[in-house]
Amino acid sequence: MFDFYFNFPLWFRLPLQGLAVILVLFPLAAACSMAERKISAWIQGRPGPNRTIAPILAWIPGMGVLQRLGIFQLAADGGKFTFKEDGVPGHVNKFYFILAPILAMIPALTTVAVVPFGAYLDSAGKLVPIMLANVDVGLLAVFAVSSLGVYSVILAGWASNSKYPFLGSVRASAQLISYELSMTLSVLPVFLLVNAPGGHGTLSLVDVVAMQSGGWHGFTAQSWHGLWGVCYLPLSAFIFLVALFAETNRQPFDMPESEADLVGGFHTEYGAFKWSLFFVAEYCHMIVGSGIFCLLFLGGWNLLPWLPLAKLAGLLGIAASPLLTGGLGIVIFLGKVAAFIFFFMWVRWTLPRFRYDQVMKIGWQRLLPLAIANLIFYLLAIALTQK
Amino acid sequence: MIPLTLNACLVLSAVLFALGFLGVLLRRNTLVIYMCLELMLVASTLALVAFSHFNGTLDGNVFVFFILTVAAAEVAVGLAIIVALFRKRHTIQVDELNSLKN
Amino acid sequence: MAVIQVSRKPLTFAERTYLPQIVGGLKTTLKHFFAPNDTMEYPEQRPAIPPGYRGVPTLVYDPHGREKCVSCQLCEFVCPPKAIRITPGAINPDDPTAHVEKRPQEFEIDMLRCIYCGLCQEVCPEEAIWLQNQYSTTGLSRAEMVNDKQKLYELGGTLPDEHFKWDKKKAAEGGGHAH
Amino acid sequence: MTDLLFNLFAVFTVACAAGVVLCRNTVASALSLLLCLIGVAGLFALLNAVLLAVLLVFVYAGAVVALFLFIIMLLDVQGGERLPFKGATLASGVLAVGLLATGVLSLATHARLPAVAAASPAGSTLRDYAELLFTQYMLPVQVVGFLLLAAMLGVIVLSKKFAGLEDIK
Amino acid sequence: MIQPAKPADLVTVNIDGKDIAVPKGTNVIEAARLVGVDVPHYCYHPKLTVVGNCRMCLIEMGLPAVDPATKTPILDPATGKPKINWMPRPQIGCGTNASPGLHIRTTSPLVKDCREGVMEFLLINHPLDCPICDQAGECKLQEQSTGYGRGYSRFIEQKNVKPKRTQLGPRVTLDDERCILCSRCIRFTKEIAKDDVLGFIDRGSHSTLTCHPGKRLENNYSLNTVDICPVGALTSTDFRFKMRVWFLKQTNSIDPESSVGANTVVWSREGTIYRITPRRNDEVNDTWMADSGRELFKAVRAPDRLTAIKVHGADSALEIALNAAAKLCQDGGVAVVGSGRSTVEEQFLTKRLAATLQAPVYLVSRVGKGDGLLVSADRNPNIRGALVTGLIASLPEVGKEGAAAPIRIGGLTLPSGCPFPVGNGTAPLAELAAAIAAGTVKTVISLGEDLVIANLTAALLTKVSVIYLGTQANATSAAAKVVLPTLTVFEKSGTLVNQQFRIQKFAKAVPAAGGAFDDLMVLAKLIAAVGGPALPSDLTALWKTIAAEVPTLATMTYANLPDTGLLLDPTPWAGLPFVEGETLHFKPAAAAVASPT
Repeated sequence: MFDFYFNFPLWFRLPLQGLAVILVLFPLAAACSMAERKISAWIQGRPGPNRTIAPILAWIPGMGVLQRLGIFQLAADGGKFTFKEDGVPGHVNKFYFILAPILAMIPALTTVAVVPFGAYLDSAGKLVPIMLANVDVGLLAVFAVSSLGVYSVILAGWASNSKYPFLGSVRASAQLISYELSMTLSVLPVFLLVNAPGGHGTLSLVDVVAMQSGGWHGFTAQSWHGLWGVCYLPLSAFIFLVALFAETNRQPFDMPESEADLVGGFHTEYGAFKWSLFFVAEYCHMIVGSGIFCLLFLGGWNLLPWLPLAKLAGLLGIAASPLLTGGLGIVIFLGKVAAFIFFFMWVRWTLPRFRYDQVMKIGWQRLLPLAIANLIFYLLAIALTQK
Repeated sequence: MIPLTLNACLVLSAVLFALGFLGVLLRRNTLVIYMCLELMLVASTLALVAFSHFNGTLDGNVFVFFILTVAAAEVAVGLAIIVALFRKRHTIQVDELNSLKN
Repeated sequence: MAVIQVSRKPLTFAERTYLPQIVGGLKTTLKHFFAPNDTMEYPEQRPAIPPGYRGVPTLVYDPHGREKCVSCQLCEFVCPPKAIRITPGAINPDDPTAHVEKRPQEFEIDMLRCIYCGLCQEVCPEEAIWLQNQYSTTGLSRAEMVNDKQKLYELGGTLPDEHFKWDKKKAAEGGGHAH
Repeated sequence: MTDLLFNLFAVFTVACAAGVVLCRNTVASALSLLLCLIGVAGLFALLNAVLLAVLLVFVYAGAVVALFLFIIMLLDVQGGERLPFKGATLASGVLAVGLLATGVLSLATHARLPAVAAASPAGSTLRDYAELLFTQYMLPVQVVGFLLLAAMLGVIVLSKKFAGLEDIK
Repeated sequence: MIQPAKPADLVTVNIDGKDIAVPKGTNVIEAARLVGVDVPHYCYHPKLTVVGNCRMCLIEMGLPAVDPATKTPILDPATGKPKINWMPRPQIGCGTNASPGLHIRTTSPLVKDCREGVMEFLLINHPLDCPICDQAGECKLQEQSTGYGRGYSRFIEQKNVKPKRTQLGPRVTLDDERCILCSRCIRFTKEIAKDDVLGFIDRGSHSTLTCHPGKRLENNYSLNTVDICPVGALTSTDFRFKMRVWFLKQTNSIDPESSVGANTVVWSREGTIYRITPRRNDEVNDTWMADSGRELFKAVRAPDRLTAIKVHGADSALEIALNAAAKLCQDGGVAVVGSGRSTVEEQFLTKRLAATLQAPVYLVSRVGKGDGLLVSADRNPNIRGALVTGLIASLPEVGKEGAAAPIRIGGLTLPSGCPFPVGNGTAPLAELAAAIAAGTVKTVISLGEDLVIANLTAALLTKVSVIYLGTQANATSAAAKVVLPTLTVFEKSGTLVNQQFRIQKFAKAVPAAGGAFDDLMVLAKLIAAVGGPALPSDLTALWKTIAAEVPTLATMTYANLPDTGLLLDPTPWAGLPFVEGETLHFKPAAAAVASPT
């Protein structure tokens, strides 16, 4: 039913998809920022932003609830970021200074393209993933592109030409490179399982979800496929989780910012719109990272273990409608992502920041050996069981 | 408009290699020299990929794996050497690293 | 001095991974997440002012509407940051309170200087200056932050007070003790 | 379409490569290298080697150049070069490059390479790569693995100060 | 105070165990003061007769016991000291004079009980007025109830109510409730002011201070009753409710209204003077001063105060004005009108100015009727300073009394009924007038003197260029080409030489009014501008020059002058016809002519 779309010429589809990414991710990031404020407030026992409202809207009944939830704070923030005077300090390297936030947006927005965020059943009863670009290197592409994100931090810190941003960016570059290793290694067992002998050789995230989409077949080996990745790859999930926190510069790993000792870290000299780009990029990273984690370890768009989307659609009697099934899949997936983002924020307001040497120690001396051991364990396990 | 042919790819690869070579010869900053070395390596991978593509085999591509691996190892060691050098001599300019000259 | 060496209990493996502690922390924060807010939403909700609160110093009238201050200037003298400025003056003989003879012509308290120490209230022999429960003073200019006599009486109002020293004296003037 | 993209990427890559050589600022050189690599990745993709393109970006752009920048900032030596080149080295360099260019040009014009017009790759799935790597090229894989190990140890030896071994816990 | 006594007149008394030799006739309060013991008192005043009616100064006294048989002192066997026969009842300290061997106890339980009792009785009917009372802070009742009182009241009955706010005279307000009937004011008016207007009427708790029928307390010394009133019963109408005394800064000053040079204290707060009170100087004014001198501070903030430098009527800057003045002087024909109100330092600089310009110096005499007390006939406070510094060699000509307009003090409208001794005679500066008329004088420099009052008519002034240095606007400043505002006596420091040839110093009480400049600085710059030597304008530095040049003042510095002044040797001017008659501590020399009354 979406064939008409694929009949459009490529030059029309690509900008449309790009626009869709921007139009979806920006509000999502904004919503995340709102959620962050509210969640931090509630965890700290205060109400959080709850005053902002446009005077015109105040007339509409029921707006008060939204106001208390701080919805309009979003618009206020956005307006401020957009219209505030966007100064460039005199001592910076102007070209790279302006380039850095733009560079931050590129990987943040690009990675979404290869993340499947739902699936529907086509007329043949086959699950078709919903994603913007289906490349079979899947996850590798995400890693490759998101690894470019480090450049914005490095450039921002270097171009700011002042010591705190500089320190922040040096820390960031070392941290990002360090945790990339563990992250990649932790994911390998997932694909070892996907590509186990008899598999077809892929890095596609869709196939990872497909692996977790099995039904209940009694206490047989087949029932493994109904479980989620986190059940049989707990260590991988854990390492990936920790590395994800580090890669997205979230607490307790937000070395590049660490406002207590570095003022504002790499974006100390930034303000207004340029700063908001960094801000949005961080949330985009968070969203994409949460999505990847859900796909890899939390069953993607499957509601529960042993209850894949197709089965759920059948139970609900909507399997015939691709639109409804797709919508259901997207809702389930986004729900998981939202929950995971909540987890991000929950952790942020729970754990204190690590010291920088601790970050390095955890990355190289704990996480990396653990990831290697994990990998070897699964290598052996697969080699022995899949004879 | 130059069509995408093996020749074109090879010429492009050669140009990149030559540029990297030029950089190695001309620049005095060890870091930049290293970057130019990387450039030469990348140029060679381009030729390999082109060969592989136009030959219809994957062997060239597979070699790129090895080159990437070796390049990564080389960069790690090279940068470590540069850092060690800088700690000792407080410079990374090749023409200032001339203690063997006299 | 006996020094007792207490050896620290070695951490268990679980403790060294920190994971139980992290989970415990997450539990705590989640509990707070659902707990009701501790914050008071200020303009709508106001704190209960405890008795004896030292808010903005004010001048008060006695229950008969007489301004109690006789401008003895002790508060001006005692004020540590010199926030008080009084211009004394005589009361007009045809004024109903003429028997008090003296009252402030001007009475200014610079709230930018005031440190709310309460010494003025402490020293006042007429109990005319009170630090009441007004705690929020704002202004857009320095001049606005100087409370003049009118403002001070507005803030202070009337305090129920059974001291009628001056009125008793006035009553005695008509009594048998007058000479 | 492919030709157009090829040309675009080629020009872009060469320009960026020139930037690496010519930029006086070390950071600018490194960024040029980054862009150059992205251009090469694009060329790889055009040559049906998407996996290699992604790997190139992952390994080179994601780690190697970042490492370069990290070292540049660590040593804080950017902009230290007085002149990019010396006269003599310039002359010899141009001569060498000229010779190289002549060779390549003669290769391009005289070598009769088989005019295979975009032969379809034998298949570029991961499985094909894996089969080649772990059968035919098993020995090189092992060798490279040892090389990596050696490099890792070498880096540790080089960068760690061994004044007091007890420092390493 | 008590005159230095011959050693033979000294008697030894023992106060609280300490022996001290005091002149015979000294009462116990004064003797105790010499050993640093404070005997509280209300009615006693060292300059007034002793009446002993407050009973506050009760002490225990005793004399050594003498063996009637041998006429030798009986020794106490325990201590080996003479045995004292203490009187069983306490005595008043003010009325007990020192006699040989007198023993006094001021801290015994009996004395303390007595004081407490007296205080309690004094306070019974005293109103709780302290918050509004002007005496609060310098009130003896407050001080001594703190020091010797019982601290709380046992009196539950209603207090007496007496008239408040009675106007005894134009300047004194009486609050009868506060009066403790010490009678100091009555004795003062009778004994010092010789104007017996006050007295008590009624008896017991009805006793009230009042004026005798048909009389008012309106003599020129009425405010001294306020000063000596130990409580807040007598208050100054002018100072009433103006400011609490504890805020006021005290600065020693000199009353400039006449050549008596009464010592005063100027009370000011934050640059505003609130009142002037006398300062005790037993050689000059005892503890008194005239009412007329207490209002002079109002000139500082008077509406006619000059606050801007004017050159040809336009506002100008000091340097420009000095240059303009120098230009007016450069053609010669300059006359300097000095002033008997200037300080010694200013007169010294005036002399140097005249010397530089080779100009004759004239002085305006200012003569009124002396009251024989603290206002002398010569209303110039420093005419002798002009003689000492050599500004003038002989006294200015004295005009006929009443021929000129009254002296205006800073443009004040003084309260009606104030019997200021305003009869004045200023001599016409006849010589100067003639010179102006003849055209030989083209420029007149006036140092604060109104030439029109000095009988130079406005028509004459149009013929000359006037350079005026002064504090208040007048006809001369209006006619002047160059006006340089200067400081009043309260804004500067300096010295004056009074009729006894006593050089006395006064200090700056308040900062200079905006726009006015220090006289010394202006004069020094003017001297420099007209081509004279560079002279210091700083008082300490200037005194070095003065001491070097003026033989009478050699060895003196400003800082070294005692607060009570220093007598100069008057012999060089002994023959001059000074106009003053007798005042409190001054008797004119035989050669002096009587005042022109």
